[in-house]
Formats: sequence, C-alpha cells, structure tokens
Amino acid sequence: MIDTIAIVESNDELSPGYRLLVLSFGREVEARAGQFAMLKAAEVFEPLLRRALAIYRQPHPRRLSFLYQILGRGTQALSQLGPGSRVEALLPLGNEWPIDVRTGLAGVVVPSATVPNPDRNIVVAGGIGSASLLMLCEQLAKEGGETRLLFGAGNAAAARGCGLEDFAALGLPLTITTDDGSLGERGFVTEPLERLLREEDFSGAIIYSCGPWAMMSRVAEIADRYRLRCLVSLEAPMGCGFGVCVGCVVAVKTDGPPGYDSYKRVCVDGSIFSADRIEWKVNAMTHS
Amino acid sequence: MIDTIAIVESNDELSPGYRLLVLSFGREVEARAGQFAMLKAAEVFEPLLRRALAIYRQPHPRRLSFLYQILGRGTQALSQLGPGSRVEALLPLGNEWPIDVRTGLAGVVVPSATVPNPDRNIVVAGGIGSASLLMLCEQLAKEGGETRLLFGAGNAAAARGCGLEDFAALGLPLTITTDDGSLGERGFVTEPLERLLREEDFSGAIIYSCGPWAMMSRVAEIADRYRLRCLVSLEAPMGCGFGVCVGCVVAVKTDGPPGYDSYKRVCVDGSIFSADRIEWKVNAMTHS
Amino acid sequence: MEARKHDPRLAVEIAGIKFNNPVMGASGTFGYGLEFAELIDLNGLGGFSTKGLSARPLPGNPPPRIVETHGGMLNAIGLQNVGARAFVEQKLPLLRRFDTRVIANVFGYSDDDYLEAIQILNDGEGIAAYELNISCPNVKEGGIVIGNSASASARLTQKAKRGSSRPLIVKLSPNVTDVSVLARAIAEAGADSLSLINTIVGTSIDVNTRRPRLSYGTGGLSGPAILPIAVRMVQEVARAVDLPLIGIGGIASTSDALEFILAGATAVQIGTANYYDPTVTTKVIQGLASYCDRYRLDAISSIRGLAS
Amino acid sequence: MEARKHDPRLAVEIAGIKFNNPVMGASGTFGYGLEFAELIDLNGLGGFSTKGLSARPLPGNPPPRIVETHGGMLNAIGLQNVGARAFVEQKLPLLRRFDTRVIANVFGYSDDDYLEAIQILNDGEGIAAYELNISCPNVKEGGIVIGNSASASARLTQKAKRGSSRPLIVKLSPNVTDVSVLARAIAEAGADSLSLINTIVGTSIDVNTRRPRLSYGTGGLSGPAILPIAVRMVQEVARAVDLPLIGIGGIASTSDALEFILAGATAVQIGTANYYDPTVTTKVIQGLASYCDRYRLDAISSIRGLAS
Ligand SMILES: Cc1cc2nc3c(=O)[nH]c(=O)nc-3n(C[C@H](O)[C@H](O)[C@H](O)COP(=O)(O)OP(=O)(O)OC[C@H]3O[C@@H](n4cnc5c(N)ncnc54)[C@H](O)[C@@H]3O)c2cc1C
Ligand SMILES: Cc1cc2nc3c(=O)[nH]c(=O)nc-3n(C[C@H](O)[C@H](O)[C@H](O)COP(=O)(O)OP(=O)(O)OC[C@H]3O[C@@H](n4cnc5c(N)ncnc54)[C@H](O)[C@@H]3O)c2cc1C
Ligand SMILES: Cc1cc2nc3c(=O)[nH]c(=O)nc-3n(C[C@H](O)[C@H](O)[C@H](O)COP(=O)(O)O)c2cc1C
Ligand SMILES: Cc1cc2nc3c(=O)[nH]c(=O)nc-3n(C[C@H](O)[C@H](O)[C@H](O)COP(=O)(O)O)c2cc1C
Ligand code: FES
Ligand code: FES
Repeated sequence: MIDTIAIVESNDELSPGYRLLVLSFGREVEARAGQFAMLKAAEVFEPLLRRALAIYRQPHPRRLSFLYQILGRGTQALSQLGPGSRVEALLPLGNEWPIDVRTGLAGVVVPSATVPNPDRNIVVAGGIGSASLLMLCEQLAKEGGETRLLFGAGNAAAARGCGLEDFAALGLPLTITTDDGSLGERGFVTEPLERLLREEDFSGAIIYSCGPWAMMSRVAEIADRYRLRCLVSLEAPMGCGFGVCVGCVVAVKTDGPPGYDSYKRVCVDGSIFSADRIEWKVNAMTHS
Repeated sequence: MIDTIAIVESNDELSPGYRLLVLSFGREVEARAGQFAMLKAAEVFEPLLRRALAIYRQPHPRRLSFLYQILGRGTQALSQLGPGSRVEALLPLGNEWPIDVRTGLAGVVVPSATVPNPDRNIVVAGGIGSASLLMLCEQLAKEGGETRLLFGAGNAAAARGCGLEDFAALGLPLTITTDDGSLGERGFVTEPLERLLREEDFSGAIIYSCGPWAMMSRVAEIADRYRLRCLVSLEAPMGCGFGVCVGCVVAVKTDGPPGYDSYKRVCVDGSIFSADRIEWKVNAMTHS
Repeated sequence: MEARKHDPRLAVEIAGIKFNNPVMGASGTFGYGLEFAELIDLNGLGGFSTKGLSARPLPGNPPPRIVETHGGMLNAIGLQNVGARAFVEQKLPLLRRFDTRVIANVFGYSDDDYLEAIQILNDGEGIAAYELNISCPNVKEGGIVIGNSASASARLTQKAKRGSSRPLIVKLSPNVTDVSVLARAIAEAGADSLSLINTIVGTSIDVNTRRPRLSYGTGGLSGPAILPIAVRMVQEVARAVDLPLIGIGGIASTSDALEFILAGATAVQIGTANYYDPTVTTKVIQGLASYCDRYRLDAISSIRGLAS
Repeated sequence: MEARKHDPRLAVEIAGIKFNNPVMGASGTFGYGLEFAELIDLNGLGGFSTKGLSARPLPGNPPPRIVETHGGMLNAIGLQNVGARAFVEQKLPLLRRFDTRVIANVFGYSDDDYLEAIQILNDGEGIAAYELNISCPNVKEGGIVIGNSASASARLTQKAKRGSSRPLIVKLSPNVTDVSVLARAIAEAGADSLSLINTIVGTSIDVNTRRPRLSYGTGGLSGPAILPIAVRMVQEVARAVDLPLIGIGGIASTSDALEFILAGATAVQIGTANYYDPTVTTKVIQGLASYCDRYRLDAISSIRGLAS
C-alpha cells in the first residue's frame, strides 16, 4: 500500500457520464485483479474523502486505468481533471479475485463449503461493477477453462461506458442485457444467468460478480439455489479504504451471538467476499 | 448589478503568483473605473464565498479583465481555470472613482471640505491595488490634466504581475518603487509621494490610491499634512459584495456617539472613500 | 400581486400566516429584503426575516466581523441595524409593494429592549410576524445570554407574546445540551412557532498575529458545515413540541431544504448561501416544485416529518 | 528507538508523560496504530489514541455507518472493537516496538463496564495513559449519556481515577451548553488531562428514501467543518481549568494545529483528516518545526494559549 501523487495521462469520456482515467505513477505499482484505489483530485478541498475506484487495467508497470461513472461530487471533481493534473492516490487496496482456485481461495476471508470446479466460470457484471472484472476476465480467458460472461447495463450507451468493447475483445462467450432493450436482451442480467443454469450443466462452476447490491444479492440467491460457489465484490461508502474507520462494513453470517465478527470491513476484509457469508438483508449501501 | 455565469476567455500568468483573467459575458456589461465583481469558479464547492476582484479593463462591451494575485484558496481556485470554464459573477459592484470632480464627487459617501483642483492628480498604486486604478489612469490620461503615477511593488516580478506594462503604456510620468530595489527606487511608494509634495507645488491636487491598508493609511496621513484631497479604494473581507451581510465594514469618523453610522460597508458605501473620513486606527483588515 | 403564479402545492401556513411557499431568506443575510429586488423576484419568495431590529439603531462590532472557514463562515456583526423606527418608516413602505411575507427579527439587550422594539414595530403595516432573536451569540447582553437558558427564554417569550400584536416566532440557540428542553419551555410560554438554528459559537485564530481573526473574539458559525447539526435539532424539536417549525442552517440546495422538511420543518430559511449564490432562494423554490412533480405530491407539506 | 532524531522544540509533557511532539492520531481514526506502520514512521509520531476499547468486544452498529457532509462526515460506528483483552494480548506487543505514546481510549455502557475495561488494560504493558470516552454520541448507554452530565462525568472520573494505574485523560462532549462547567467538574474529580472535542451530534436524510442515511439515525460530525467550534471550546476550557489539554476537531494542516495550541492546548489529535490524507500527522509535525524555525521558537509550548 502506497500513498502517492499520480499524474493524469488522460481522462476521456467513453459515453455520457462515464470516463476512463489513466494515471501514471512515479514508480512501479503492483496491482491485482479486483483490487482498488482511493483517489482524489489533489487541489480540490471539497468533497474531503477520496473515492474508491477499482483498478480497471494496468497498461504499463507505472500506469493504471480506472473506469468510472460520474455520480456525485467526488466523481464530478475527478471528471474535471485534464492531462497533467495531480491525483492523490492510496493503493493497491483490498483482496483480489482468487483466480487460481486450485491453490485455495486465498484472500477471501469467509471460505465456503461448496466444492468449486476451476474450469467453469461465470462472470456477471452489472453496470459500472464491470470495472472490477476486466482484469479477472483477461486472466480467465488466458487460463483456458470455460468462461461465460454476462454483462448488464442500463442501456446501450451505459454499456459502452462500462467498457463493453474491452470485454467483447476478450473473445469470451458474451451475453448482454440492457434495462431498456437498446442493446442485447431486454431485462436484468440475472435472467440469462438463471436461463444458463437451467438449460446447461454448470455444476461446480464458480460465479464471479460485481454490480449493484440488489443485483449481487439476486445472483447470490441463484448461486445458492444451484449450489454454486459465488464470489462478489461489494461496494460500501468508504471513509478511509485501509481499515481504520470501520465505516465500510457489511454484515456477515456468524454462528454465535452478535460480536466483533458480525461486521466485516469491505476495504480490508474484502472487497471480495464469498456470497454465501453475506447477510444480504442487512443493507450495506445508502443508495441501493 | 447582475448575477450571471461568465466564461473564461483566458487566464494567463503575468508573473509567478499573478494572473490576468479575461471573462466573456452573455450580454453587455456596464463597468466603471474602480468598480469590482464577486467571482467564483462555478464547479468548486470550497471555498464557499466569492472573491472580490476589481475590474481591471473592459476590452469589449461583453468582456472584462481582472488582474489578481494568488493568495489563498479562493484565488488559487480561480488560477486553475482554463479557457471555457464557467465563473459565477456578480457585478458591477461598488462606487466609481469620481473622475470628473467638476461635477462633484458623486458616489463618494463622505464628502470632504478641501477644495480639489481637478487638473492635478497623483495616483498611488501599491501592489495588486493597481488593479483598481488602471481604468482611472486611462481616463485621467485622456482628460489631459497633470497626472503623476507612483507605482510600488515588492520586487520587479511583482511589479510586472501588478500590470506595470499597462500603466507604463499610458505615457504618464511614472515613478516605480520596489521593496528590494530590483526595479526603480528601493523602498515604499510613499517616499516618492512625500518627495513630490515637498519638492514640487501640488497644491489642490487630488490623490487617488489603492494598495495595502498600511500604505493607504500612510498616504492619507501625508495628504492630510499637505491638506490635499485623497480618495482611497479600501479592501475588506467580503461575505456578499452587495450590502446584505454587513461584514465588510470600516470605521468612519462620526460627530456624535457611536451609532448606526459608525461603520460603513466597503462593498456598497465604497469601496472608494474619502481618506479623511476613515478611522484608520480601527483596522478593517485581518491581514494588514 | 399576481397570486395566480404561485404553485399551490408549495403553500404552507404558520400560525395562521399563509406563505406562498416554504422558502424564506434568513435574518441577517437578507438585509431588509429590498437589496434582493434587483436579483430575484421578491414576489416569488415565501418570505424573509429582516436583519435583527432593536428599539434604537446599533453600531455593531468593530471590524473584522467575518471570516470564512471550511464549509462555512464565522460572523460577529453585533447587530448593526437601522433601528425599529427607521425600518417602519423607511423600509416597510417599500416592502409593502411585494407579495411576500415580511418577518421582523427583533433584538434587545434586555427584556425591556425587546418589548420596546416590538412596541415600535406594532405600529408598522406589512409585518407578518415577529421572530424573537434570543440566540445571537455576538453580544454581551441579550441574545444568547437569554436564549441558552430555558427559564429566561420562557420569561421573555411570555412578555413578548403579551406585548405583540402579531404571531410570535422564537428563534432557538443551538448552543445548548438539549434543544428540546428549551423548545418545550418556550412553547409552553406561548410561542406560535419556533425557528432554528441560529449560529453556533466558534472562533478562528490567525497563527501569524496569534490573535483571534474576529475583533469580537468569537463569532457565529453558519453555512453548509452546520447543516447536519441543524437538521438533527429540528428533528429533536419536532418530536418535543407541537408547533410549526422553521428550519435554518446551511441550506444551499433543494435537497438541503427537503432534509429539514423531512425532519419536521414546515418552512425553511436560507442564510449564508445567499451571499455566494444570491438567487439560491429562487432555485430552491423551483426545485421543490420539481420534487413535487417527480413524486406526484399534492402538497410539499405532505412529506413533513416523514424521516422521523 | 532513535531518540536522537526528535526535534526537542516539539517535545511536550502531559501529566508526567513525555511526548516527542504534540501530534497524535485521534481515537477511532487511527485504528490500533499498526494500520499506519506502512504509511508513516510511527516512531516520529507524538502518540495516538486507540479505537474505543470496551471490557468485551463489541459488534458496533449495522451499516450504513458513515456519510460525508460538506466539510466533514457523520459516523455512527457504535464502537465496534476487539475488546480490551484482545488489545492487550494481540496489539500491544506489536506496538511496544515503536517509540510513540499509546493512549488507550476506554468505553463502557455503565460505570462498571468502564472500570472493568480499565482493570483489564492495567495489565497491559506499553500504555501511556487512558482516555475516558464519555462523549461517544452513537450508543444508547454510556458515552454521551454520561458525558453530557457534569455530575455523571465527575462520578465516573473519580471511580476511573481510583481504578487506574495510569494518568487519566477525560474526553469531553461538545454537545453541551457550557463546556467549562463540565471541565471544572471533571477536573475537580481528579482527571489529569482533558481532551476535546468529540464529535457533534448530527443527522443526514436521504430525500429520495426519506429515511436517515445512517442506520443509527444520528451520527457524530467530525472534520474541518467543526474546527471553529472545537477551537472555541478549547479556549473556554483553558480559561476554566488548570489541566493540560489535548485539542481535537477538524485538524487537517499545521495552521489548524497551531490554532488549538494558541487557544490553550498542549497537544493535538488529528482524526478524520487521516482518512483522506493518511500522512497528515507527519506533515503537521514537520510544519510545526518549520513554524518554530520561522519565529525562532525554542519550544512550541511557548506559544500555548497566547491567543486567549
Ligand atoms: C471497492 C470499490 C470499488 C469501486 N469501484 C468503482 C469503479 O471502478 N468505478 C466506479 O464508477 N465506481 C466504483 N465504485 C463506486 C464509487 O466509489 C462511487 O460511485 C463513488 O464513491 C461515488 O462518489 P461521488 O462523490 O461521485 O458520489 P456521492 O456524492 O458520494 O454519492 C452519489 C451517489 O452515490 C452513492 N454512493 C456514495 N458512496 C458510494 C460508494 N462507495 N459506492 C457506491 N455508491 C456510493 C450515494 O449514496 C449517492 O447516491 C467503487 C466502490 C467501492 C467500494
Ligand atoms: C473591492 C475589492 C477589490 C479587490 N480587487 C482585487 C484585485 O483586483 N486583484 C486582487 O488580486 N485582489 C483584489 N482584492 C483582494 C482579493 O479579494 C483577496 O486577495 C481575495 O479575496 C483573497 O482570497 P483568497 O481565497 O485567495 O485568500 P484567503 O484564503 O481568503 O486569504 C488569504 C489571505 O488574504 C487575506 N484576505 C482575505 N480576504 C481578503 C480580502 N477581501 N482582501 C484582502 N485580503 C484578504 C486573508 O486574511 C489571508 O491572509 C480586492 C478586494 C476588495 C475588497
Ligand atoms: C452575517 C450574519 C448575520 C446574522 N444576523 C442575524 C440576525 O440579525 N438575527 C438573527 O436572528 N439571525 C442572524 N443570523 C443567523 C441566520 O439567520 C441563520 O440562523 C444562521 O446563519 C444559520 O443559517 P445559514 O447556515 O443558512 O446561514 C446571521 C447570520 C449571519 C451569517
Ligand atoms: C469514524 C470515527 C470513529 C470514532 N471513534 C471514536 C472512539 O472510538 N472513541 C473516541 O473517543 N472518539 C472517537 N471518534 C472521535 C474522534 O476521536 C475525534 O474526537 C473527532 O472525530 C473530532 O476530530 P476530527 O474532526 O479530527 O475527526 C471517532 C471519530 C470518527 C470520525
Ligand atoms: S473504509 Fe475505512 S475501514 Fe473500510
Ligand atoms: S460584503 Fe456583505 S455587506 Fe459588504
């Protein structure tokens, strides 16, 4: 984990409300699939807190890219940065997607009992949650097992903003849904997931997912029904990103009465969790 | 007075820490010598308050320029704006330099008893206070009377930042001082003022001045000694710029006991005052 | 007076006074109202509260009187004002031309001062209500000295109510351990409405001169920085008393205003934001109408207190 | 432990404890200290206060626990912590490697809970002092429930002092009418030092869901927004009692820290700023040394209280 000043290489709009930020660092950074950074424009006094963004790609040992959606004041401030601007950055943060499941799901705090089949993977991306999944998909594509990619977004423009082209370029079998049907199937991305599991034999597959809370909760439900291992990367409002504010917690299942272990910090105990350990009903998000 | 969004045409550094901001407006603006505007970058949440900047020049009916020194958070935020950025602007504000003294010193709240000679003028600019004086000097140069210009700054670079070239271009007799002697005379600008009054006959002249509080206070003292009419443009921390917060006051001399009239608002009762009416000892400035 | 143009969904009533909408300018930040006539349509405004008026004109504190802080500002104006008489004679006649509610904010150094100011204002035509400022932190007598004590507040409220020909709004100090205790005492003493919050006492020190930045030493903190505290206090008071409340503190946007209404306020006053966004009141009024559109509300008052 | 490298001008003493400099991490924002070892040199830090420790581990409140506001944030963590025993056994041994002062922040739901936590911590080696957290606003018992009452605070202080083998710092609640009354009562009850301020109670409402944004309903406001209030309270307490004070509230820069020292604080704690600027403590320590250079100060403590 380093706290440093990065320089904006580019910050281009991919689609209205979505941008790709490329940062260059004074030294090499080691970033793994699923990790994130806390970022903030260096000369901006308000908002105070840095914002969590998944590491989208690493085009160069000293360069990282981030894909983000402009929502509120923090992402708005980021969107105004031009090349050469300074960005305060803390990274890399959080655990990584446990890709090589043969060596155990290292880094994922709450292990599951189901037996995974490392050669069959389903990746379910919802909205800008895609940003956390590209490096995972790159590696899954390389590993050679069977990987299905389900990609949901609000509409065609949003799908483009969520990096659809980069995902499509990987050559993995891809199903697209949009809420309004402007691209791919109309409806939620959980529909093709259910269909896939109903119509094909995916026993033992691992589901990787990132997206809105409600979507991931539904994915977890489906995985549970089909007794599949499911990993999710969660979001939560973050104060610090490195474990000290205890503000970013999610409720997890515990055996005993409520105790210190009832809540896990998304930033250091995650952001990737085994879906079956999450108390989905205790809402971690303000905006879900 | 209009509250509007202006667009940055240019915002170039004149010298380290000094910039010239050119704004374009959607409509014609009527700006008079000595008036000011309250400005703030439109997408910046902090600092909250707009900053007072004198109108430096009007290159076009829909365009105004401002010369400013980068001091704290507000001017720093302004300094970061590039062409095309949006600026929240309230203007024109305050009274104007009463150039045509033959028609009376209209707009100056507290009249003085001394009889001015409209054909002899001394302009004393200190630091970035110059920004308020260029349009006045342009008009005095046009009027044709005898005008002496005394221009003080910290050093040669600061003098350039305070618009020295623009003043020099007017062709008025010009004396420059710098604190460190890197340009012109070494010392404060009040020294050539005293010399001028001692060595030449400037009876009846009007002194116009803008600069740091301590300098203007000294100019006022000298004017008083030589029984000359002296007008100063004052600075004060401003909350609103249009008279409603009553935060920008200066203490003025009153005949009776302290009352509602003991304090005048720099923004609407000034910023130009007759120096003999100011209670110089009651400090209006946090930073003088 | 074009009554037609007012959005009926935004109308609210406080102590029998009808406001065209729940958005007002806050005392001390809206001058005598007239200063805004060039910038906004005063007829579109719910109302405003005047700068604190005292029986006699006051000079206020020496400068510096204001300093900006992160997310807010400190002020120690010290109630410089034209005096109640000049207000009635010079300002009110001009204000009567506008279709908006004028609230006279009243200040005194003693109970008698307050009563005298009210007496003078009782003669004025075009005042909708009085707002008793017992919460100004920038004076050595009156204001907060009364407002931080439930018993002193109640005593003055009772007297003021008796001496007043108009509905009485009492403006609460936030500088107390339990604002609901204060609110209950003032409600029982006969107030028609409560407004809150006034500014929170703070200070700022210049580390180079090593002196306070304000000549008065301390000042009152206002602006977005205090909004979360103000919303919480409105919620507490809404639970404690049955009076209409006017929410104040850091409002700079429609959603800020909605937070206060959801916390239990009938109307809101916008203060500091007027300084850096002089048309903010107009924007918030429009924003409330859009919110009604979006959620198909017949009346903005239908969401009052829903977050409690 | 390279004692040489410490700037002697910055050394301060509180209740007999020597701090290498007056800059500490504030409780609840500095974890158990170890989380910062990767980011700053802990040996350079004056000290830090741990997350509130209770006799038994606590789960804390359900999410959402934090929400950002203008110039600050609200938190309602609810004191999730590993418990005093686990702290002594798992964290302290690691902390003893660093040349910095560890202050154990202590919390309980009742007087007995506090005493029990202190009892457990008394066994731990490497704790410099206790900080009694009687000002946490995010719990239904203990914390602010005690800290807003001068008598309850004094009673607990007395008991804690008796049960404690170490100097006792009491952390004051800012949610009171007169913090100096509170301070005097706690000083008389035997506290060795006072720290202030804890967070100010606030709330934030989501105007779309029409519910509070925090699951707990209200939270504690921290960050630059509250600095002017905190500096004012330090000044008031410095005038009221003769104890060394630790100033807290919104510090994010050297000049912020200096404001507290000029107001009367011997040392400062930095909280929220650590979240968005994890090396802020180091920067402020360097900044204080530069200030000493600039004004040729032999000791930073020589300017303590000068603005009063
Ligand atoms: C580990 C992690 C990785 C993330 N990766 C990405 C990414 O790669 N790309 C991307 O665009 N976004 C990502 N997010 C979400 C991103 O952090 C939020 O969108 C951002 O913080 C919103 O900040 P804002 O200032 O724009 O909005 P705010 O003004 O803070 O809020 C705007 C809206 O977003 C909601 N919100 C606030 N905080 C969060 C949050 N942490 N997560 C989600 N919603 C929030 C608010 O409730 C509000 O409705 C990630 C979040 C986490 C925790
Ligand atoms: C009528 C008027 C006209 C002005 N015209 C110009 C101009 O043309 N060009 C220009 O560069 N400046 C001008 N100023 C001064 C300018 O407004 C301040 O420099 C600016 O407000 C400082 O803001 P900041 O955020 O950069 O600094 P802050 O962070 O607010 O403060 C930085 C330093 O400046 C001091 N300061 C704060 N407010 C003021 C203030 N209003 N005036 C002076 N010092 C202040 C502070 O005490 C501090 O020491 C004018 C001021 C007034 C009142
Ligand atoms: C400069 C200034 C002057 C004020 N004067 C008064 C006053 O005369 N009477 C009063 O009741 N409140 C006064 N207030 C308080 C405001 O009306 C309001 O309660 C407070 O500023 C909080 O709202 P805000 O955060 O929107 O500004 C004043 C506030 C400011 C900033
Ligand atoms: C997330 C969070 C958790 C906190 N937890 C504690 C705590 O456990 N014990 C305590 O005494 N203070 C706690 N505090 C209060 C801080 O120590 C500090 O008093 C307060 O935040 C003001 O300082 P700041 O503005 O620098 O953050 C907490 C503050 C925050 C923001
Ligand atoms: S964001 Fe602070 S602990 Fe996770
Ligand atoms: S700046 Fe507000 S009255 Fe002058």
